Amino acid sequence: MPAGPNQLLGHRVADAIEAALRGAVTGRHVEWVEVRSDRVRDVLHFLHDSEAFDAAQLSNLTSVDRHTHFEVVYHLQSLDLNHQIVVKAIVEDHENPLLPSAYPVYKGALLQEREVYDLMGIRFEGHPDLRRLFLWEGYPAYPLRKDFLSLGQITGKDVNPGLVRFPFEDTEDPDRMLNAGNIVTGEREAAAGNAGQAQAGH
Amino acid sequence: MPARRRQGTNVNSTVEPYVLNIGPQHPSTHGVFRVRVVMDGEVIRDLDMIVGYLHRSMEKLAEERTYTQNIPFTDRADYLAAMSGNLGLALGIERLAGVEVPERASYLRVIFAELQRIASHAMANGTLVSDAGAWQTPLLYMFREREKILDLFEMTCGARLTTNYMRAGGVSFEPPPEFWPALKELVAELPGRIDEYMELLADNEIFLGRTRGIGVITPEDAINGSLVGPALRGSGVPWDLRKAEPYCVYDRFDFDVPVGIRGDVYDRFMCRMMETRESVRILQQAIAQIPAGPHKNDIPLALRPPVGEVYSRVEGPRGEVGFYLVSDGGPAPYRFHLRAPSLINLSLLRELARGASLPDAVVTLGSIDIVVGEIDR
Amino acid sequence: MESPGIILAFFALSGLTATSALLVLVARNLMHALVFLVVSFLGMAGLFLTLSADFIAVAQILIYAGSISVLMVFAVMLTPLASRNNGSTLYVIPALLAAGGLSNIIGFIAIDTDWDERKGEVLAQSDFTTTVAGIGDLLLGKYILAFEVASVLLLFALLGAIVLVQERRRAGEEA
Amino acid sequence: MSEQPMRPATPMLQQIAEHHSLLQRFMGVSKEWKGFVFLLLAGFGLANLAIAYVVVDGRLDGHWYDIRDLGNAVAGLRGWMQDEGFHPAVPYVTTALLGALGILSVVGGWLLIGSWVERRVLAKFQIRQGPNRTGPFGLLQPIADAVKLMQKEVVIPRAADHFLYYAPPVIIFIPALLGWGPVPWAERMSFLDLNVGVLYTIAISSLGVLGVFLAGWSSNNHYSLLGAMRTVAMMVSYEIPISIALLAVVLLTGSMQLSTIVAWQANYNAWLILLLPFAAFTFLFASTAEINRTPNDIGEAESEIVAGFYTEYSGMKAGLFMGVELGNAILVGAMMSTFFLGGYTLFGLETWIPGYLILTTKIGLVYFLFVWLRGTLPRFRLDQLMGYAWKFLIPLSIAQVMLVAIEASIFARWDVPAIFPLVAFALVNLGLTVEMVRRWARALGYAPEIMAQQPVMATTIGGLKAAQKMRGG
Repeated sequence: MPAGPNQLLGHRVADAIEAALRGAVTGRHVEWVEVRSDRVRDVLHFLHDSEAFDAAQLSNLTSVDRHTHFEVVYHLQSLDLNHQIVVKAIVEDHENPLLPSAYPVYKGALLQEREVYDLMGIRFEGHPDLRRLFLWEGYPAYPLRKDFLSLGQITGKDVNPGLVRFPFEDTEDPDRMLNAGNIVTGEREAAAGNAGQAQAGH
Repeated sequence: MPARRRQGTNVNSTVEPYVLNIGPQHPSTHGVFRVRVVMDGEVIRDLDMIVGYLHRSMEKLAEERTYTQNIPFTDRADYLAAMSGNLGLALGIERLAGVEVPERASYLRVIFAELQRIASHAMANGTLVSDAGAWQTPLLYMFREREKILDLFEMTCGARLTTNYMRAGGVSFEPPPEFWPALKELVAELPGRIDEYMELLADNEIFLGRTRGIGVITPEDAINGSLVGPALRGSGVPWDLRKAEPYCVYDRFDFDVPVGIRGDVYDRFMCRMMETRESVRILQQAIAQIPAGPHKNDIPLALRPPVGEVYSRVEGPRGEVGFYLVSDGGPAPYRFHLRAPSLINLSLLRELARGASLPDAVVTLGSIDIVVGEIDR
Repeated sequence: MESPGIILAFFALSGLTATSALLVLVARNLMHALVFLVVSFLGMAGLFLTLSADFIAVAQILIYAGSISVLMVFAVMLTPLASRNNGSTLYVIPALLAAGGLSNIIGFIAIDTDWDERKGEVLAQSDFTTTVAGIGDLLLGKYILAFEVASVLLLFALLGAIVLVQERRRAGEEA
Repeated sequence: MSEQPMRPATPMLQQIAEHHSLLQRFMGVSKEWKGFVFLLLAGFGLANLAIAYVVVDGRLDGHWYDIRDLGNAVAGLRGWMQDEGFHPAVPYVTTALLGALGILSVVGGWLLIGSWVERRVLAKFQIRQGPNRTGPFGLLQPIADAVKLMQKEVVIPRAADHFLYYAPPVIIFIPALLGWGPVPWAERMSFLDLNVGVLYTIAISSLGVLGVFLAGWSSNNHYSLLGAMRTVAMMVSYEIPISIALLAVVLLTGSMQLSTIVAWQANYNAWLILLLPFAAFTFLFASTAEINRTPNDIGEAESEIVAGFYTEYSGMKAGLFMGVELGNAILVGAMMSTFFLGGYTLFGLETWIPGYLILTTKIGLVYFLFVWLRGTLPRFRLDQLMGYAWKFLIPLSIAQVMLVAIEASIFARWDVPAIFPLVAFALVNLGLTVEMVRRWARALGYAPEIMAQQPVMATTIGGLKAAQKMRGG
């Protein structure tokens, strides 16, 4: 399996966390540790303060929408020991995702959590300044969620009908992968219709 | 303060804090970056950054494109260091899909990434000195080298800024024959140029006065605030991914990591300057060592990596450029996340700016070296 | 009598001075009042010029139009917004009293002065090329005591300003 | 791999490689043209010889056609009018109008040439081409710019104070023009040779504050207000060192009249910059602060407050502000030349060359210095500049005035050829200035060896522990 060169084994990290914080770990993997979302701050605290792991820096914080739940992924690293730890918090509540903020442990989470909130709609409890980062307050959706298709579908107005997801997965036209560029079906059909008319005219 | 306003505020207050809107169109915000600042005279009391003017929803768009189609997005994220972004994504795809890279391609990647680092640092330092008030002269001098580097890019891949050069499995083109003499000439003249800039700026009293002791970041704050790159090294933390987890063939080169002493603007500036020297050293070694061979391995156009995820990172000019790719086995990434050093380096901006004067804050922002394309993505 | 040009200049300048002084009183906006005040100062400088008092004229521009106006600008800046309009206040009564008293004094002096035109002629014939040298001689000769007292006063004013500012800062730090 | 001949990578590089200097291009022209240019030069030399003969002969002296000093022409005109029996006001008004016209055209010409010089020279400093498309060498660029600025829409902020918004571009122009009054262009060629010329200069320069402040205030914009406050604070602070520096000049020359100051320098063949180096430096530095030029252009620091006090002005209104800035730089050049560089004189050469040409050259040199500074130096911060004025320039200037007072009294009383005391003063002043500046700077905490500490090179990587180790060791 692909892993980072200096990445710690997930099992080792999971054992240590389980020893210190009973019940926090929900899943183990060779690369990452899955922890309960409500205890993620304790886990981060533990990893940050522990001598053996010394996770001094929050390298990356992002999130993945798994349709039924969210994963919030923390890439921690120790600069002195030169290793990387991946922690995943599983947020089960897909409707109203909420988990404690990492900001009290890592100041570097300030903007990354805002970004996750802005694009994925996951709220972080205890974040000092949780506002949208790129989009404006009042934007009606969270674009990185998998159920986000287009603004038209969300607002109910027919502004941009029918973005086709994965146009290169088109079974009727396998070559589309090479020269795809037109992902709006309406235009494509119109273009096809025009071409047909032009041919008919000739 | 509007002269026509009839209603006054608190009569007893001796100062009237006011809100100054810096950007999105401002000479020193380096793009469409906007800051709302609460000022008390010349001193900043509070700061709120407003970004998103260049938001293109890259991460969402990437979920609808193949892995190879996503490489151009990295050009447009950090448009001053397109090669580094290309490299990070290419390495990520290779690790995710298990693609092998020919040795020559790795050397070419190193050469272009280091050239890009020199170009980007030239831009960063030039704009920093411009922010400090030297009216564009150092910037234009540094553009001289940047132009030559961009000419090399243009020779090789046809584009100067949005290179789209690195691919999974290698690089897209073999450099043309005239590339190598031009590169050698540039590498030969770069140390002299860097000495010239050091002479012009490193001991300049005004520049020292403007940058020494300004925007100090302690190493603790720098690590905790997820700072990377020159911003981290300027604070005295000797951290460089090229040494920490050597990708490509960086473990074959001999180079040092410049580390600042005080963590102020001047240290960050000098770190960039000296990193340029180290890049020249790497380039010299790479040119000497580069083997013959193919420049790329053929890969399927619609690459379908196995289910899994990868976090690949490279040391870009602004620090750790990370790509978090999640594959569901399809031709497009299930999740594509770009860890943007420009954005995350701004985590400490508010703390740095509070209590600083406006000119100091401008110089501090310049020393952090942001690229708005990468912040907003 | 003087040449017609000087008389013309006198009327023009005194008209300018008096009008802008009046406008200072009338203008509702404090900044506008300030601008008129500066114009009035400049008119005064012009009046001094018509009297061949070039040093005084230049000093008027330098001190009043150049520096005092800046001082007032800063004063306006430090005034809270609410009291920044030049409205009518209760100060009008003491101000009227003071103005009346002052105009009485000036009128008294004007009436009491022996307006002998010959003196002017004598003054014009007397050989003085530059007023600055004469003023310098007088200041460092006959009126040395007054000059020294004035400079000591200014020094104390300077020190007093520094002390005031320092105390305020200390109070601010404690608060 | 490298067998192919090297070729420039891009058309731009090709163009640069094929670029030749003016001299190279001249060497390439045909023989006929070279001969023509040679004839022109020879004619110019012969004409000069003829003029020299006439000058040596003394035939010109004081006649109206003696164009070495345009004051002669005006005096001739006035004399003719008086002879013809016009009303006494007529020659007075006519000559005054002529002088005003002269100053206006000189300033206007300087504005056009100056803006071209600034852009072109700055471009050369910055390895660019500069304006090179409009006319030969881009010489018509200033005119094109002016036309463009006049055509542009003047946008007035709705919340601006309209009454005050219109005035500043005009107000600020008045002192910039009035300042030229006492400048002596030649011996008899001075529009307003006041006996309080030095004071007049200072007074007029202090008037510029008002326009700047009104512009900043009336625009109703925080950037404008910040710029105005900065400029006003700086002008008020830097007026003091300027006055003290000029006080040293007045003390030594014993006159406030600009023509007398120039005559004094011509008489002793001693430029005051040699005698009073610190005063000259103070004047130059404080002037850059007064007129908002690099390194002291904090009033319109574009990287901080966009354009300072004239951020909200557009079109020709903004153009007027820029013009005034340029005009002030040239005015400072004239003052600098007059006070410290011998004015219209050049060690006797003014007999041969018209004085106004000498002065123009000197102004050009000082202006070039300004452009040079702009192309080289970063900008100070406001508090640094204020501290520099109050902690550094003013105390040292006062010390220098005391020194000069002693020297002036020695000079007046010591009955030896002037060359001895002057050389002694020059040496003493130079030495004392250098020593004083060095020691005072040290006393104020200037420590270059600590300031320029450079980063260290790390061969291993690490985190906080490594950082602490490096910092400790």
